Amino acid sequence: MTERTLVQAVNRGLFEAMQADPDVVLLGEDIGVNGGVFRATEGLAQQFGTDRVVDTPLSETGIVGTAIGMALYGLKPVAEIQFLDFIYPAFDQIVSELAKFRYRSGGQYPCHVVIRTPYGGGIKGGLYHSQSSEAYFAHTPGLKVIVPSTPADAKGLLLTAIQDEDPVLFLEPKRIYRSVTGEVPDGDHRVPFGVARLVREGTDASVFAYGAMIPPTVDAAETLAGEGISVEVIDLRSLVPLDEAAVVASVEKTGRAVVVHEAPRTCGFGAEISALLAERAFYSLKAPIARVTGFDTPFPYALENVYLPDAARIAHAIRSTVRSG
Amino acid sequence: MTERTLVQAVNRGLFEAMQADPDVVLLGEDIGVNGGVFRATEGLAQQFGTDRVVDTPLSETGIVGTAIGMALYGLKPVAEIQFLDFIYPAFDQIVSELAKFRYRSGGQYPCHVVIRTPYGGGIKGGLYHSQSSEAYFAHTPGLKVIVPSTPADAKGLLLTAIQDEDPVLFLEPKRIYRSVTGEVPDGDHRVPFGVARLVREGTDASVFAYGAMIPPTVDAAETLAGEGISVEVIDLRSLVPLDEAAVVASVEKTGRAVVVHEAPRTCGFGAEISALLAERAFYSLKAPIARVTGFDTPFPYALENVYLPDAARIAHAIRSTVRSG
Amino acid sequence: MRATDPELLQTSSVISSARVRPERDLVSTAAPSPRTSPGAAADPFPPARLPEAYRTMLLARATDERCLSLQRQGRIGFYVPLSGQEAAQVGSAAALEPVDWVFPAYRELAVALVRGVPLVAILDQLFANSRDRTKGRQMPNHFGFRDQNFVVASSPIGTQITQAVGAAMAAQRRKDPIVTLAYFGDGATSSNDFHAGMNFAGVYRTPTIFFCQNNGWAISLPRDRQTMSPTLAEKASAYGFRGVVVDGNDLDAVYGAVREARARAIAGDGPTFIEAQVYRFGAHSTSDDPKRYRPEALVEAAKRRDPVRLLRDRLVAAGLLDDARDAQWWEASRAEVAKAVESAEGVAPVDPMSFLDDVFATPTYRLQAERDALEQLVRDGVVKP
Amino acid sequence: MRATDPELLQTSSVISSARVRPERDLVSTAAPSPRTSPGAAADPFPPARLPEAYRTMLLARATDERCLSLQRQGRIGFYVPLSGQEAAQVGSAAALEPVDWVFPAYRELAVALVRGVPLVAILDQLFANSRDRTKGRQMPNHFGFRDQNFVVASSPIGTQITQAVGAAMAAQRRKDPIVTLAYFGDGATSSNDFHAGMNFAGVYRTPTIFFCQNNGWAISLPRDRQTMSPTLAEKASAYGFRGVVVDGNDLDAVYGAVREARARAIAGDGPTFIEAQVYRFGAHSTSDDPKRYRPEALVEAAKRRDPVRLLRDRLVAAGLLDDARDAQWWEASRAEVAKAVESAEGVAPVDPMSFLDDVFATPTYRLQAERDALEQLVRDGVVKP
Ligand SMILES: Cc1ncc(C[n+]2csc(CCOP(=O)(O)OP(=O)(O)O)c2C)c(N)n1
Ligand SMILES: Cc1ncc(C[n+]2csc(CCOP(=O)(O)OP(=O)(O)O)c2C)c(N)n1
Ligand SMILES: [Mg+2]
Ligand SMILES: [Mg+2]
Repeated sequence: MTERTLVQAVNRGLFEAMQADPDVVLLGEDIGVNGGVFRATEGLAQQFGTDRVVDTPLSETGIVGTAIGMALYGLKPVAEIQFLDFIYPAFDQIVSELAKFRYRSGGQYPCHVVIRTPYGGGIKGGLYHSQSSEAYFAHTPGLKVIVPSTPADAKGLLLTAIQDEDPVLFLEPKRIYRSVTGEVPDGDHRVPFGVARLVREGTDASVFAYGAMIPPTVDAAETLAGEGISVEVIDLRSLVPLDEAAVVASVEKTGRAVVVHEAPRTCGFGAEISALLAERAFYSLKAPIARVTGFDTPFPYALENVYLPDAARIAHAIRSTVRSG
Repeated sequence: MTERTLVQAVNRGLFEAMQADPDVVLLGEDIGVNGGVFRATEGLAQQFGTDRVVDTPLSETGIVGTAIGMALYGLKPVAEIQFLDFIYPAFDQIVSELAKFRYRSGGQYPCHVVIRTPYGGGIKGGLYHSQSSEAYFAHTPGLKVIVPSTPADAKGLLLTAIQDEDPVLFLEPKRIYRSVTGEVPDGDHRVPFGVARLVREGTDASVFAYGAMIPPTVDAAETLAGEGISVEVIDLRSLVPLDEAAVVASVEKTGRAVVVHEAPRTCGFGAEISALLAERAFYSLKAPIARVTGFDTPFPYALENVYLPDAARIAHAIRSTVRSG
Repeated sequence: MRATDPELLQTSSVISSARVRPERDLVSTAAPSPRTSPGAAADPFPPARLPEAYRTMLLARATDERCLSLQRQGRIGFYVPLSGQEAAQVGSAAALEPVDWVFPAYRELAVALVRGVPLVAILDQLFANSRDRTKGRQMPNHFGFRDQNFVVASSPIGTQITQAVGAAMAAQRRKDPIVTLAYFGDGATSSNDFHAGMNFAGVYRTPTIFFCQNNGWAISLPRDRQTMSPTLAEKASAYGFRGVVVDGNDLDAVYGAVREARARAIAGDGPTFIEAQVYRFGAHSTSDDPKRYRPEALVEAAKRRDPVRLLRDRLVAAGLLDDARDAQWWEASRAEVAKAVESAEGVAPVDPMSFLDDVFATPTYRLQAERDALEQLVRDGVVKP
Repeated sequence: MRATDPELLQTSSVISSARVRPERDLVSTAAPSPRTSPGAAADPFPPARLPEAYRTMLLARATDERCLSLQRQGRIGFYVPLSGQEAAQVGSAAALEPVDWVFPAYRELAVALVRGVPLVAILDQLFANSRDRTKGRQMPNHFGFRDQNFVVASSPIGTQITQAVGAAMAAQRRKDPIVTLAYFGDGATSSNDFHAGMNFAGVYRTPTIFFCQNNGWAISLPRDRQTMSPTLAEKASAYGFRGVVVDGNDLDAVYGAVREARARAIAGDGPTFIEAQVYRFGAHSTSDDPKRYRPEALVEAAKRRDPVRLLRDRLVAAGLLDDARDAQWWEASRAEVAKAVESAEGVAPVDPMSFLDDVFATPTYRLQAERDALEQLVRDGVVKP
């Protein structure tokens, strides 16, 4: 075990994966000598050479398109998109190609690419360095969507992603890249997909969150503990595949649900959790399902602190849910 | 009033809009001499000239990017994307630019582009001529998302779209382009956004659908009427802005809700309707909210009839909903 | 080597609007900048393989004929003919080795034949039957044959181009002496992936061949309204590597250009862009009606240089073919097609649950639940597959 | 006209990997194909406006100096310096007319000044205060000033390029005798929108000027790893129109090239691509540390042709400037910046609810509900703006 920040855990995961398997190659903008704009690939070009840590021209279309070609040929490419906000030029390759290769070839051409990308607000990045568009990808059959919130999960889920057989979008909550530290198991530590993390047990309400929303959710739960409200916090961490059993079981126990994410509310991933519960935990629900989310506006620069859910808003929503019904 | 098919109503709407306003220009692939691959622009190049009905090179990036520039300058461009499946090369321009221009400029640069595109399955189009990805756009703040299901609405909503001040994604259900005919008001007939269409009143369950899912939903309601189940059918037709009041009011009346769409289930627009009801109509709900949707797979060619919701599946879901709870 | 008769491709007079008339003649033989391939002299199509090439071209054309009528009869859902592009496809594919990887678009039926794909496997895909390698998932003509390194095609234009470059980067890393070849059309040169793929290939000097069949049209848009560059080949110079124009009806020219490009790529000299000038004789696809936008006279003119007839005349001139034998080969081709059709049409349809397979290596919980629910609906008689 | 000292841009020896070494020298003065601009002789920067140009350059540089320190002090959140690109910006912007439309990227502060944007309006944006024309919505440097036809910038690279072409198509339709000019960097030439925008401009012969400030770097990627075309300007030939290379430190060359391009565009002769070769003296932005990837010696070498110093020397040689006056002008620039900073910093922050405005012309039901809910949270003391 070694104490690391979340971004250091990503770096360590990449290092170990590359050391273990010569087929693992990285590509992206500024990931080589510069070590990535968030330093997630720091030292890797020096260690493994610039033909395994490939600085690309400024084209996300090219990054994902060539990564797909590499994967078809048998490599295990890990592509970095500098910010999730800049993934859209690659959207066609991701949605039309990456997600559908195995399917449309009748299983002949699996296409295993990992796309790593920092996402989310809280770093004063404004419209184009703050987005949380996980729902687009969760709505795309054929993609797995993973969001770690701890250093141990960052490494463990990344190693699982790199050894998976399918395409994985790996969303790194940049806001907590450095603010969250924790013990990270050394060696081939893998965290399975499709298993939610129980952050905190509780009996009065279930809160589902992920990524950078975990710390404020935990803060809210602590505040409420002081008020005599017992909150269960579940870190979804694997949006696709989703641990539906854990989500449903928690609400069967608590009877109340709150979903938290940074993304805009309409058609966000929270809607899917609500819909799942309205289908499968309906008779356990004692109160309306609350969503604490970003607003249905682009992501603002000056007012990001008003835009983003925080512990107070989350606590308030839980409180209202527990009091109603 | 004139009897028209849905695609003829679109054509007529374009014709009238162009005749009324010289700032209306069309651009897209094969829309000129060829009249569009579905003939939606038939005759317009001949009528208004090829500099108002502009055949473009094969680049959706270019189509939407230049349409934005035209709109900023003051024209009212109506861009055609040949199939919704081919909109992804333009996704960056739509999500990063079109949806955010008014916002990021502090209101200085409204950006009014209409993007028309045929969508949905049922024409043996396989993975790339069948998709229903409305949820991506509904999740994008700054875009309006409109889906007509009748000829009158096709014209009326299109004229509203062309005179709107904001970007509109106008999704045309190609499966019923020709199979649905109806009376279309002549002249400047406009149907407002944000108002759902009550297709059929009922008291036992509310079904929310749109586009090409309306005919099988109505069929299902008719079948169930014979079984003594009274089904209210609501055509959402305006996904953004959504007629939340109508959705909530209907479920307050019936106590039961079923949502129908062709798109994959996970994070589809149905999830948003479920979530809205789980928030705002919770105490009226007598049974779980059912979703009748496409599957979480890419759109298959040979088996599209198994993939797509039909009257039997919809009726079955309504029946189960009414019987449970 | 001769480039295509300029008349064939100069369609601007037909439909371009006056405002945007180009300054100079397009796609002329006098295109200044692109180096032209060395042509027949350098590396001609192996004479011994010419009859085989001819027979492949006959088979492709017989398949076109038959499938157009199958589609009209509603026995297959869709078809993309390739008539007019046989020499470009056969010449280029014959210049590759089996270890090379082909990234096709939807029109490369003859390429699949040259790579050794049995005709019946092609028909299986067109009928989307349960023997189809791609399990009935895609529209007709979107073939994929892993055994022949023929990567599965998709509909979005151009996407295979960056993928071919990526596979070439992977081969570089593995030190495999192979090339990747991307097939695409004139319309695809406007795509995002063309730009990105060409640029990456230039930067990493990948062993990639960009093989553009400029058939004069992207559905209804003529080549000279697609882009204003005098030739497509000269676009390569924007990415720092070679572009060549070849007469796509000239088997030697096509073969020679691809052989040379392949040799350079294997030697580490990087990518080559090849523009093969051909003409689309038929409709874009069975969904298209070219009469709406293309005067028949243009097609008649183009057919004067029908690649199948050109090769036939050459074989006749070389004493390798006479009318009787030609008729016999035609007959044999049609019979082969008929046999393949019969076989493919007789195969059972795909299993009704099979559309739920292959989304992931292992189904997720949700997919399993969706399958269970569907099976229940089938048992309940709600869904009748 | 002289192109940039090749030494300045030949950075390949520093970080490129051996495998992908380019065949020839890149960005050399001997670039063969692109037509170079006629330079000073054709249409020199109006001599009478030279002092004003110099003062604008001083003001821009003083703003850079001050804002870098404001950012370090945490008084503004971010900043993108433009030092080294002053002549390219001032020269190009001065060649336009007020009716023309500018589509900037995030580095075009000096362009805004030339277009008549008051410095304080720029500072308002950097401080994202309640006087900011863009209402604090965007990161610093993403300016937009409708009154000056300076379209609001966004972060995604290249997107303004197709938009500039579309606006030019609209102007064509309206028969307005104006041009649109898109600013972008060397890195942006790899973007999808570069390809689409250039292609559409060629096809429709739009009155568009593509003004590429090749500053040698796209964050850490040197120009010669961005693309293998010897110059960026020759990419224009792939789209059938003119590309020219100019020394971006030479005010006359830049101005002359843009004037000529503008005249051609207005005359209906279509678009022009201009590559202005400059050098980025500072970091990419305040988030960047160039020491990680760029030897300081390269910067030192580049600074030998500092555009501000070059113009100063010229003014001195012409007897229009001496040391005392120069110092005085510097002083005045710094004072002007200080005044603008003071003013902008003193303005109230944006209203906490204002981020909910301008999503649509009229808020949707849902947005109104979200606003109501937020106001309630504020009243309840849950949200403390
Ligand atoms: C991204 C995208 N946009 C539009 C289409 C619709 N479409 C199918 S084929 C085609 C024309 C392709 O022309 P070209 O590249 O010249 O190939 P050809 O069909 O002539 O072989 C178009 C526009 C598509 N398949 N993909
Ligand atoms: C689509 C996209 N990808 C990545 C980025 C991150 N990024 C910001 S600036 C930049 C480099 C731009 O280089 P260039 O075009 O040369 O402009 P310069 O900054 O040198 O003026 C990159 C990669 C972005 N803004 N947009
Ligand atoms: Mg073509
Ligand atoms: Mg640059």
